[in-house]
Amino acid sequence: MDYWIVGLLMDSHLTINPFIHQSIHPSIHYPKQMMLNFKTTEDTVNREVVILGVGMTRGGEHWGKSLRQLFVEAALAAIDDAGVDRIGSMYIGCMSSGLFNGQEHIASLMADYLGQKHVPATRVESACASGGAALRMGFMEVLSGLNEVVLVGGVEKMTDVSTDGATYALSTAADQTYESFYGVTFPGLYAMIARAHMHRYGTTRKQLAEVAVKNHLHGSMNPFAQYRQKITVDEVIHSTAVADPLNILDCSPITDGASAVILCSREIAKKFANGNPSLREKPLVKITGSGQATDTIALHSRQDITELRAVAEAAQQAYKMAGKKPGDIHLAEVHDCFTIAEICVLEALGVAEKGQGGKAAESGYTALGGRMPVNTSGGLKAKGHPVGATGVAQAVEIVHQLRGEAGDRQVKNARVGLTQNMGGTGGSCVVHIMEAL
Amino acid sequence: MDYWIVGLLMDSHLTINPFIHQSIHPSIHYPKQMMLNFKTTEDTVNREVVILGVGMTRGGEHWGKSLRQLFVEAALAAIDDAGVDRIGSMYIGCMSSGLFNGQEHIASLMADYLGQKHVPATRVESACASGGAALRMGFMEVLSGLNEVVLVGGVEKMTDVSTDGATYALSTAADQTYESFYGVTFPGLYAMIARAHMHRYGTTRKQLAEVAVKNHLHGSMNPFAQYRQKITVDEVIHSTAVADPLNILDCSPITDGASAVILCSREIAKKFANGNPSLREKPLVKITGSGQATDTIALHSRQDITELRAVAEAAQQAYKMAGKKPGDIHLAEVHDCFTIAEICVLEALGVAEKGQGGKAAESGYTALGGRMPVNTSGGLKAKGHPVGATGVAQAVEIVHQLRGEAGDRQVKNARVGLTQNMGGTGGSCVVHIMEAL
Amino acid sequence: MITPAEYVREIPAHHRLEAGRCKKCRKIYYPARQVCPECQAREFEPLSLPREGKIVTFTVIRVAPSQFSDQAPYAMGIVEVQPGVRLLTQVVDCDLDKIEIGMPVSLEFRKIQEDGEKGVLAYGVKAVPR
Amino acid sequence: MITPAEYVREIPAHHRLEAGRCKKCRKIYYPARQVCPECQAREFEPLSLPREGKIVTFTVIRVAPSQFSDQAPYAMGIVEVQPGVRLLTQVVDCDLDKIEIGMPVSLEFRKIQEDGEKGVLAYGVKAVPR
Ligand SMILES: [Zn+2]
Ligand SMILES: [Zn+2]
Repeated sequence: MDYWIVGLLMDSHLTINPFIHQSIHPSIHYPKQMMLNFKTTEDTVNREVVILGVGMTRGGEHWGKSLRQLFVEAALAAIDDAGVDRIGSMYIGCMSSGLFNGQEHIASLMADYLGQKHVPATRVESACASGGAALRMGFMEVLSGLNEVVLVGGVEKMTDVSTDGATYALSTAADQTYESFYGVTFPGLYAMIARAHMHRYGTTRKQLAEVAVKNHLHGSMNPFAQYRQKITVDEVIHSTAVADPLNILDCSPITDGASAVILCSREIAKKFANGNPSLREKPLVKITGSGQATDTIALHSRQDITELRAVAEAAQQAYKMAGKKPGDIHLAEVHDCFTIAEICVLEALGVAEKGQGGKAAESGYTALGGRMPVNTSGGLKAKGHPVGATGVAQAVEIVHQLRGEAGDRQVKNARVGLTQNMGGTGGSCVVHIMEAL
Repeated sequence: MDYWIVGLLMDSHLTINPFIHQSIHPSIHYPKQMMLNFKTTEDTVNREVVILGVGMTRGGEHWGKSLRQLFVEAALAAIDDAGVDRIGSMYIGCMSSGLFNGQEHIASLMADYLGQKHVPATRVESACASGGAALRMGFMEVLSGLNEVVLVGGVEKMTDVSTDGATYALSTAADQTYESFYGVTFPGLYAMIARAHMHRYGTTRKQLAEVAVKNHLHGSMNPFAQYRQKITVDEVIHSTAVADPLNILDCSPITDGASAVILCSREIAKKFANGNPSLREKPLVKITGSGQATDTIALHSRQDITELRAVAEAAQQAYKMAGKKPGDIHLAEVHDCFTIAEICVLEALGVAEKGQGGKAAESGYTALGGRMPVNTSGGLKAKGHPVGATGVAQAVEIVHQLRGEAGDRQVKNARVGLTQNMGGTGGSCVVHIMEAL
Repeated sequence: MITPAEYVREIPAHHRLEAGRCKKCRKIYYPARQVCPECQAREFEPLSLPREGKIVTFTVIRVAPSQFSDQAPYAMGIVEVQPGVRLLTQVVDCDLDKIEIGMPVSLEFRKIQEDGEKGVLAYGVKAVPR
Repeated sequence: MITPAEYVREIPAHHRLEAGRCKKCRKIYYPARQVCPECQAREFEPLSLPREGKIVTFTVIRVAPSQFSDQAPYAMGIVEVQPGVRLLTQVVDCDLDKIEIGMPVSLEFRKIQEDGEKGVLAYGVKAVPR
């Protein structure tokens, strides 16, 4: 607790976060081979990857729209925003169109319905980190030089099945044989993380609630958010119990939605931006860091239940590639599938000291106007959590912010943003760092 | 029919296939942007990607082994074959662990159970082309420089559900709303391709059967094949009708299985090979071409029911990258999910003239000892078709052949191999060309 | 086995054969689309497909999915209702051995399947040889 | 909702708490594994876990999956049976308000769930506070 300093007291994005030195704590050892293999972009390729356009549907219960319609709507918005007329390849993040919609092979389906005849397309799945993983594939493809204009989308249509059907589909992100089999739900798994965190670090019920309150406040300013009403700590604490200590207002909703971004090399981007007046006046947004890691799929297999090692690993890779430290980040979109998740993620990202993440929302540190606004979009909690689309939607928000297009929720002087997307209880994680050029 | 010349008459792998000039027929127009974006490896990066090790389980009904056990078994075999002790990242091709096993998020599950703590891992899905798509991701990652040693695996455990459950899971590779809804099965869709091909080109029932007979003959020499018994044309023609004109012996089986390869840059490969006596004496196998494309998901949306445009597109990309023509290929593993599929694929690859693919197996052209042996492994038909693993298993066979490790089914002087893996009725396709260095 | 929600959304296409014609290149798509794969235009005008066509290719399904097993064996065909405009459907009310490529058919409104678990009856068209 | 085949394969682990100890680094894994994530060794010796442990963390599930809904609300906990060796299970036969982190429990053989559709009864262990 001694290490926590309210971030609001700091006056500039450029001051170094004083927590940094302890923030990536020494117990994290990176596998030797990974470090050996890992090289920064500069070492290996001279291509720079830019996000040229973004688009998304509003999160919600889109009864009238099919899986393919949702995806195409978001993809067309991104294509229009970028001003490209053709794409070279596609990646689609989607967790379980098989269980939600009885439809696999959506790479073919979506390329077809997007009218992109014969374009290479690949679906990527990593549970709720599917969108982030797809983004990394697109980043990698532009780096590799195989294609120069790549569309990365994410989609999930979750309301075509009953709540029980959706609960089942989501449970397949956990170890089906050693977790779900015994009757646990995802709220239940995160509730156990919350209980352990409260017990060990003194995190309070109110601190959990503050995360939801903050994200709903942010969401109230986002026209793409599923929920735009503000909520209070009292409402969260007295909302329906789901899995103690988590209530319904600690949980992200079941959402239909899609999102998309257009990636290309910086050289190509310059050409497009020159021909597109609306882009010419805005900064280009470059992906400067990408990291990905895994952890045990079963929560109980981890040495420390409260520690998200995959998040810490992925973040470390992304920081290293971008040449940034946690204190250099101006704003972040993180995976607040449950209120406790945002708390543990901030710790794993090195934004908060281990055990001190509970104070971030409570102190205003992560609110709009705070030292480091987190989830200005409303996060998964208020913007909605169409699981496979979430990782891409995070990038959409960061691009809007870095371009200065975020309206009422604009973070001033935002030039460096981070996205953090995870699957299951943190069994997989993808982190990206984006900068305005 | 005039164009067909029995391949056996040609005496050398190095003579140019006389069909080439007409084989990629002029009606295929590649989208402008794709051609614009597409660059050969040489243009863009100087990394060369090598398959350092391979491994697979035998295809079959592995009642006693779980999804994770099957995958780990194949992955360990590949790791041992390559002689690496650690991997930098993983890709896993899997079509529908959600519907077959109630388990998504297998990237986390498999990295965990393979003992590769925190390694980045991504699952890739493109129906029955999932394995090929995963292979392309691994290829791309090595090209991009993000990681230098990448494991690409594929897995499917299909016998944990009833045959009806498996039929349903497989049907999700078709357009669920406009194909499966009306009662069609995958054998039914391919049967309609077969009927159209027979009607237009005079392809015979016997020619279809010859594909299965050849592949069972090849499979009889492969210790990893699910079926090792030889079959006759008569047996195929009189086997149980599934969807006219296709019988049960025209269809690949339901299979549990996994396969894996280790990819790395050529520089790294040399270091490993020097330290590994068994590798030092064998040629390194390099991926010299990679292509991927899509087509309409619904068969009835295609202008020509008998033409696999995604296969032709993907092949064209791979040929261009490798600087090869169809006649330069010494052997191929192609997607014979049904006998008619191999026929149409050979036409799309430019190995046979359009409409003449039916003669390939019948004439011995594609048999072991023929001009261009196809599916020496036994193909999907005899080796088995664990859908998500198939694309990777194809690479395993080509590597064994190019290294001269294929035993009784060894193709003499094989130095250039091709793999072709497709999803659905050809809604997605991935082609790779591999060469012995 | 499509979800009831997906079935309801697609009723105009399944029941009334509603399609879309690209306003730019005039190509007709069934079902209607948001983007034209030929010309990338995004404006379409609705139209209903004719209910007569001919068989492009066909099969007889002898091993059927469970919800269709009481109908097996049954024929399925790709039916062309206008040049280049096709759909997939069952071919019924005829001798399965007499179906031929090129055969003219009418598309009639019929029950397609029952979802046993949820009790939903789903309808669409089936082809009847003329 | 695991398949009956998966249930049968994993009976030694679920019923008898069979685990594996890495022959090289001695770390114990539940369930048994093929590779040790700590030392990459591939040889393990089987052992059965002790049936007593303590609660590491817990929750009370109030919104349950359908096949567990008749049991809700019910408690679930992560139970440590040896330093670093843990499993997830229900915590039963106690006042839900009295469960605490660190509480000693016994692991008893119980019915876990019924698969209504296939009629399979599945068994495993549940934790009972001592
Ligand atoms: Zn048009
Ligand atoms: Zn060990």
